[in-house]
Amino acid sequence: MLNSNRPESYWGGMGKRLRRNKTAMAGVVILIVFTLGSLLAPVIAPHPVEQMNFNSRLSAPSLTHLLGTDDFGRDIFSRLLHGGRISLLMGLITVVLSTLVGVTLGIIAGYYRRADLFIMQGMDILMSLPALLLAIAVIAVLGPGLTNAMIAVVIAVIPSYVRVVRSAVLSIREKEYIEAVRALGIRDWQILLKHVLPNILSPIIVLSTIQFGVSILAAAALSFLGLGAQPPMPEWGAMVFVGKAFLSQAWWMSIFPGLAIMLVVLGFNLLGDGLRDAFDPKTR
Amino acid sequence: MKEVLLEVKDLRLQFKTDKGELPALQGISFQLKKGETVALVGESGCGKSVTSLAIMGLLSRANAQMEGSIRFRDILLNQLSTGELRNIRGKDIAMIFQEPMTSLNPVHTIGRQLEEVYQLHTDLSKKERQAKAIEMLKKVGVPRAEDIMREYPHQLSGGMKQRVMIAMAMACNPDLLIADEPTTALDVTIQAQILELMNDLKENDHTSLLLITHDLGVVAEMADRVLVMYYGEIVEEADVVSLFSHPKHPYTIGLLRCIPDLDEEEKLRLDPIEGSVPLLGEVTQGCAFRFRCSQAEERCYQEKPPLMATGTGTQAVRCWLYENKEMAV
Amino acid sequence: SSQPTNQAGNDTSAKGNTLVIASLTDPDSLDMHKTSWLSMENSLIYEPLLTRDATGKLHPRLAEKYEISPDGKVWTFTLRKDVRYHSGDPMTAASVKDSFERLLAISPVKGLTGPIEKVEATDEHTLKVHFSQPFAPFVNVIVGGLVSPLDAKKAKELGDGFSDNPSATGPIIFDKRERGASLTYKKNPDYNWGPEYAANKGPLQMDSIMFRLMKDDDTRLMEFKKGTVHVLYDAPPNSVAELETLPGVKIEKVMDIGNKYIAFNNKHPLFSDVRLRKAVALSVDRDPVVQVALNGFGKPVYGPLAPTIYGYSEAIESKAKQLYSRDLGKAKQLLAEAGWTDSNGDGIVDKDGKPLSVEMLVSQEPAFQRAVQILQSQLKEAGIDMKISVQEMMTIKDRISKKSYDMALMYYGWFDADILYLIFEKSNSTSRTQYNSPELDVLLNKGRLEMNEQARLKVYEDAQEILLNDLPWVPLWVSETVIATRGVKGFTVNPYTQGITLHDVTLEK
Amino acid sequence: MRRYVIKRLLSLVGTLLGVSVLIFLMVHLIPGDPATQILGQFATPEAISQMRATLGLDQPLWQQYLRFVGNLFAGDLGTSLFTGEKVWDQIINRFPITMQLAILSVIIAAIFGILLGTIAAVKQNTIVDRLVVLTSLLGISAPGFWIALFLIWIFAYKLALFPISGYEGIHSLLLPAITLGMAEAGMIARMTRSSMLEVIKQDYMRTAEAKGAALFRIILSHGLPNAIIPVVTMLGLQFGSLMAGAVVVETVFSLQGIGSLAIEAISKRDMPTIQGMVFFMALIFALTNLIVDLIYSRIDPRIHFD
Amino acid sequence: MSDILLSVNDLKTYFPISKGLFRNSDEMIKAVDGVSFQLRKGETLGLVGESGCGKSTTGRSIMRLIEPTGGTIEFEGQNISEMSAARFRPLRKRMQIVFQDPYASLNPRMTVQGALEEALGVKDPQMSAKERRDQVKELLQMVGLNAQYATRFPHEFSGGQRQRIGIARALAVEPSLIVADEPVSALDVSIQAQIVNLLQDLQQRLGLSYLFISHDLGVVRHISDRIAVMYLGRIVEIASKKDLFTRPLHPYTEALMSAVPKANPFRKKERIVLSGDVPSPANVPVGCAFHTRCSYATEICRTVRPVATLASPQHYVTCHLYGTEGMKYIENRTN
Ligand SMILES: Nc1ncnc2c1ncn2[C@@H]1O[C@H](COP(=O)(O)OP(=O)(O)OP(=O)(O)O)[C@@H](O)[C@H]1O
Ligand SMILES: Nc1ncnc2c1ncn2[C@@H]1O[C@H](COP(=O)(O)OP(=O)(O)OP(=O)(O)O)[C@@H](O)[C@H]1O
Ligand SMILES: [Mg+2]
Ligand SMILES: [Mg+2]
Repeated sequence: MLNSNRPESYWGGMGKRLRRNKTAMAGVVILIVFTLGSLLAPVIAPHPVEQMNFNSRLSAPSLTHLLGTDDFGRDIFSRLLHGGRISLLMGLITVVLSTLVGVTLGIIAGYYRRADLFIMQGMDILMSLPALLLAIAVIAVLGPGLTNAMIAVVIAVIPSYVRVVRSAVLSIREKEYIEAVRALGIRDWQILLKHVLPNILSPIIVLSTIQFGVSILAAAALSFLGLGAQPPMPEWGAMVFVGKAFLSQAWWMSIFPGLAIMLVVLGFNLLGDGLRDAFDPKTR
Repeated sequence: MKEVLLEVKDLRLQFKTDKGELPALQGISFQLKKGETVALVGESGCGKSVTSLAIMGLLSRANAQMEGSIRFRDILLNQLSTGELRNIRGKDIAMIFQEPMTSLNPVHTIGRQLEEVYQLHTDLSKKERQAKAIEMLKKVGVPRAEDIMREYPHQLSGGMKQRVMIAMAMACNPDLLIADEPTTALDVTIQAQILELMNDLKENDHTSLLLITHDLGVVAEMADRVLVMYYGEIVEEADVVSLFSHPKHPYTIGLLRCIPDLDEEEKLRLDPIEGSVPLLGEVTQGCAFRFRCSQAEERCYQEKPPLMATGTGTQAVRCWLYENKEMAV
Repeated sequence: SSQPTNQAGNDTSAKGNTLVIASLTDPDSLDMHKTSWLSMENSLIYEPLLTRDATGKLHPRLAEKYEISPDGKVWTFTLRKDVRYHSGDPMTAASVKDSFERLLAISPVKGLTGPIEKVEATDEHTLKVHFSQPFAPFVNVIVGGLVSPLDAKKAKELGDGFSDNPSATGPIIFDKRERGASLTYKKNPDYNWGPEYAANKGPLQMDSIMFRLMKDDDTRLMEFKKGTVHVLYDAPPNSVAELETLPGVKIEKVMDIGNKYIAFNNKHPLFSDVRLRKAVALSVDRDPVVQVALNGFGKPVYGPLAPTIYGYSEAIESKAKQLYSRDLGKAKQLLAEAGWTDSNGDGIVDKDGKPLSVEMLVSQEPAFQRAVQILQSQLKEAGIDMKISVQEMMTIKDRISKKSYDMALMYYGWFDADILYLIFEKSNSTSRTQYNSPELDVLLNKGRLEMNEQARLKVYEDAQEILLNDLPWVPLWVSETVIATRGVKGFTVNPYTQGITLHDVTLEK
Repeated sequence: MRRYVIKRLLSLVGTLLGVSVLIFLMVHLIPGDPATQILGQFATPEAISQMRATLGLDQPLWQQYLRFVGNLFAGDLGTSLFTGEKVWDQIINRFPITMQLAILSVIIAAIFGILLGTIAAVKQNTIVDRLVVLTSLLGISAPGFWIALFLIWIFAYKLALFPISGYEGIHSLLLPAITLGMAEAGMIARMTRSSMLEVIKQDYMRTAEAKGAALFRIILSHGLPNAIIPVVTMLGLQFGSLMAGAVVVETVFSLQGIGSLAIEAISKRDMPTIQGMVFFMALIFALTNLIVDLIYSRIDPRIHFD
Repeated sequence: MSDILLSVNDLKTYFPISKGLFRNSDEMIKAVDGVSFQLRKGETLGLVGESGCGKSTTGRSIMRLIEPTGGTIEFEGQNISEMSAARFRPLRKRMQIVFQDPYASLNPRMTVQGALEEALGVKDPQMSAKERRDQVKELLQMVGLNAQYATRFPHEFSGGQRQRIGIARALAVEPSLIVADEPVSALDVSIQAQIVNLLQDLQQRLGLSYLFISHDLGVVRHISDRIAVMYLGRIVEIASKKDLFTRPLHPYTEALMSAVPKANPFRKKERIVLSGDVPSPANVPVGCAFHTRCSYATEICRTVRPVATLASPQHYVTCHLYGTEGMKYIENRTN
């Protein structure tokens, strides 16, 4: 009976469920559009990003300037496309970094009792400071700038990774199959690598997708406070910040970058939600 | 002849799922008389719980399609509105579940949960409800009933919780009690206590009992009549004595054989039923047991046997082996 | 018609007789001996001994007249006799002396007052200030308000509490303060010692003045448009066009008393070469910076001193303009002389295979950020790759003091040409440009000692010549503060003192 | 219970010590010398070194730290370098606004979030559910500063319903609270929804149904109290971090809460203020969490502290 | 003596109480509190008792999956209770464990092949890839599974099949002792019988010893040579199967056996229904742990903890009734 129709593999089934999930697919579409847009920015941007044109300052959206121009007469659409590279890359780097650090710490904390106390105390300390303030303090030390903003965001989000991973590890650790391989005499690091890590992958992936959005938002907020991207970088948060001064004369300067941030973050959240549903064994 | 309290006729049930329509019940028919205890036995997944939920109207209408009729006294349960059904649930038909640990709401006191039944089905004042609840707790043998009223489920042991569940079910003196594996989660010594209690209550209140279990031991102790289920169908129906003395269906026989018994002579090997239960939807024709049946013939692969009466009393069996000897019901 | 609807819960304001000013700074202290930063918010209760009018002419104020001894070491002030502190005590030479001594004892900026040896009250209304050396800039120190007398007796009584309850001689009296939100003064009813050039020398023509702290440009702009404030001090330049269209709004501009400039690190391997500094200067086109970054609210400057500063010379300015107006050809030539040419055709000059890439430190000030982006594109045209690094002002100062910077967009503000001493003289040079010239130091020291006005101005012309030659910095522009007012008449700011003359201000009903 | 609180307070001391070290090091790593900041643009080097000595900045780091911690535990957060005010007074002056803002936005978030989340769960997989999910995601995804700008633009400027900036009584906190509450409401709604979906599957819900209770009653009386338990933690966390100041929103709305005080202090290098502030925030955060945990035991009788 | 494979002496395993959110506490759960028994080669010792009485903890402590608090464990002649982890590792694979929950005991992300090869790698790290594949096939056949199933993931199997895979994994390292912790409790009766048969077959073929943990007296009786009855962390009675079932001595054993419903409607006999619940192992009654539910309890039971007494050859019981005082009582009862 079992050989008659072979049940789908774990990942295959997940992919299928994900594809059936309409909201997740909406997220994927948004993300693909934005990723393509920023990857192809040099090709499809109608104007050079940094080109100033003092004659067409603050012109409203039109056919030449789809989304209008800013106070230097730079084309906002082109800047948004290029800005996407910054936001997405920044999101990617922060997520990769915080995943690496957070997962390592989380696994250690979850698997080794003694390290747990130490690590969690450290996380408690980090957590007891509001994330944005922590980031601002880190930037105060390191100086404003994109790289430092990323470091600040990483430091601020690590605790949430550690907590998620740790609790996942704690629950996996109690599983009988871990005990079974311990009984075989497999070494700890091998257990962590071969048995624990693959089984906590789904919460990590879900968290990372959502953290992607969070990181982009946080970085934008830092840029908005003037602590992140430096001019003339077309970082979206920074663009909102600059555009804010022109709200009454040139609403397009802050509306569009804000919208871009919201859409990308929404895309990641939709995808994250979809992944969560797809991963959740209960919905299977 | 006693009055028929519950009559289920040709009950069919399909679940709509991602993997298509799953036929969980494929035409169940049985009767339950006043004061009688009928046991529904079978292995995991054969549709016991689903049957009980269908009777209570607790299946979600969104993904469960039901056909057939369920008659309680002279009411057709499956044609009632939710509002009408609510008046019957908990009052005329009550139910207890397998997991006493999770069947009580963890954030409300025992008292509150017990009183709620009276609040829903009677016009008693708060004081009266409280008094009734305490009385009920005492009846099911809960010590310190007054204190327990103020306690939360997590403060009670499993056996105590099951007693509370029983008290809740018996609160309005139902005519029918459905017990879905009421003792499976409990230790044997506690199981013995609960079975004892249910027997006492049944005797005193003349409640009919639909007992769902997979434990043939419990069946032997409690039931008047037994329905054996396999793959969403009743494969054998008999009074308890006939079933244990001359089981007919190969499945029933197999079940009885593979249980290691405390009292029997020492056996070197058990006699298992080979293979496992097919997945829902996998069997489209013929007898669902044929894969595991040592006596399966060509015909079993083609045609599904009907439930056939046998010579011995009310015993009926769904197997071609008995075709020539008896006639179909 | 445009009555401010002030809801801040001030009783007097409910009567509608309060001048409401949107302000940007929340003064750290109202005790001017304890602060390093005098702004309109904390200085209006103090009055100087001498002042300048709108044309820059010197006038007496709390001092009826003053005299300087021939050796230039003793300044004698004859004080007005009719002045009273807010506490009701009369202002006497003794009390002013006490105020001076308190300043010298505790003020963080006492270094600016010059080499004062002692202060003495020779009679009830005569005050003598003795210097160990002549100190010509002192008159502008006075005008700047740094040594304005405060009620020293009250200060002694209150100690630290003086900041919360200051007393001096001005036309307004401290009323109350909600830190971080607002600061309210009420009029001084006994006041009648207004300045010569004011029409009203008596008490103010309104009951109170309230400064509402609004740091965010958009919000204060909207508040002003909504009519909840009378005065929008330092209005965002790009909002002016819109504000001008509103009925009843008057826009006024006041020139600053200092420049915005590029400070080179003159000890930096690159910028120790004067050719590179000049190349940068010649790459800069100030007009678009002023037009775009400042929306036209500013004036390009080429020479060291802003027109509002005592010591400014038109000759120098026009010479500077001639020397350092944009000339890309000359800039590239200078670069080439220094060995920097674009050998790989990427538009950036290079030397030994290394492109000319420099970092510009700039604070978060929006106008600065706009300006540097324009500068960046201008320098790029000359083949210089300039990276922008936005830092907090504190960090910039720190990096400058540690000499770890290439260039920085900086500013200064002072009432006297002595500012050059404060910036370039060897005791101070590390705080801005790391530039030092013994020849210049001689002149700058001389400028402090020279009491003869003509001679002194000449000294500073010579000094400025040196700066034009060596070019340790690139002066860029002098800003104009934009003041938008509505529902109020006579609100003016004096460019030479940067002070507000409240006496003739009236609220429109 | 009391023992638990004491234990928690003890472990809180540990965390706070950690925070103090962290923040002390951080503050000292921030470039910029407070002495030059105090003395203004024309300070002489001697004046600066003198000022450093007065501030104790010339002492070894560990001595400065010990003094700092010593003062902390004596309840003295120090004095601002710039305003000369006690740091404690500054905080107390600013705190009421922050607290009102936090309370208001958490109330908004809780009301909308729980209501919408519950409705979505009950109507799972219907259009209502999808709408709620999408709206809450939008709430979470929109940058707070951006929402703030447009709320101001529309409600304060165009419609003139609220003051644009500054604090003029509790109504001026409504827009900022909505700004903050929007993202939170989104998170709460999602959490309530998933928690409620989980609860709906529970056996005791079936028990209630078997008793003959109506849907409304089942959801309200049996579902919500259980579903709300994880939501309370989240509310608590949000409240805790809001009590420590909502930096961006306070900036945009020019609110003088402790978040903007912290930013100012950082930009001025007002070390005692930074240290005191951050310490205070950590304390508030931890205390709110403790209180939330205690509230918890009220809602969830299974949780016991002894 | 050499036919003794495992000898457990006064084994104690305590857990710190974790109440609510707070961990540390001085109170302990005495999950296993002084358990002693021996297991011969090729023998099956059944361990029965109600939920929470410490059966699993005993099994796990023996394998040092949980570090025991006290007592000694001798396995294949070596005292393993105080061995260093490094020295214990080679011995560890000599004992293996099979779990109750067939769904939780296999890594869901690993194929059967992967799981078995991992175990084979432990046995012999030098083994070639081909050898491994062959051995995997062999193992699968040994537990009655189709060798084609090797590339499948656990979720593609039924409960009974998973249990077989779990057994195959345990067998891969060629152990001499298998601790079977309720290996059939989660299975349907028809499947249960299959697994019990499989275990018996394997024992015969490979000469394994089993510590068979179950709360199902029927199954235990069927498979065991000797049976130990546990109550609240202590063994109350231990005897050969026959002795125990024909002559249960401890009042608890007696009640336990009578409480099991018999699948036989003709033999409804009087049951001994114990009153009350099992006390919490965090709060074990002083004296005899069973005295709170025992109808024979006397003063001594409430104060003095009974020790194991030899009631007849190979039949130990831990009950005051069988001290010198109690023997008389038995006499009376058996008549
Ligand atoms: N809501 C549902 N959706 C889809 N399938 C269901 C649903 N509920 C039950 N089933 C399927 O219907 C079949 C019968 O289930 P049921 O719960 O009645 O079994 P059971 O006999 O009570 O088994 P057990 O002894 O395990 O309780 C099973 O195969 C089950 O997977
Ligand atoms: N890791 C642990 N931490 C704390 N207490 C534990 C732990 N493992 C087991 N216990 C406790 O020890 C006691 C004995 O548990 P154990 O699992 O050995 O019982 P068991 O006899 O196997 O029961 P079951 O039949 O339910 O499996 C129980 O009260 C249990 O709660
Ligand atoms: Mg069931
Ligand atoms: Mg167990």
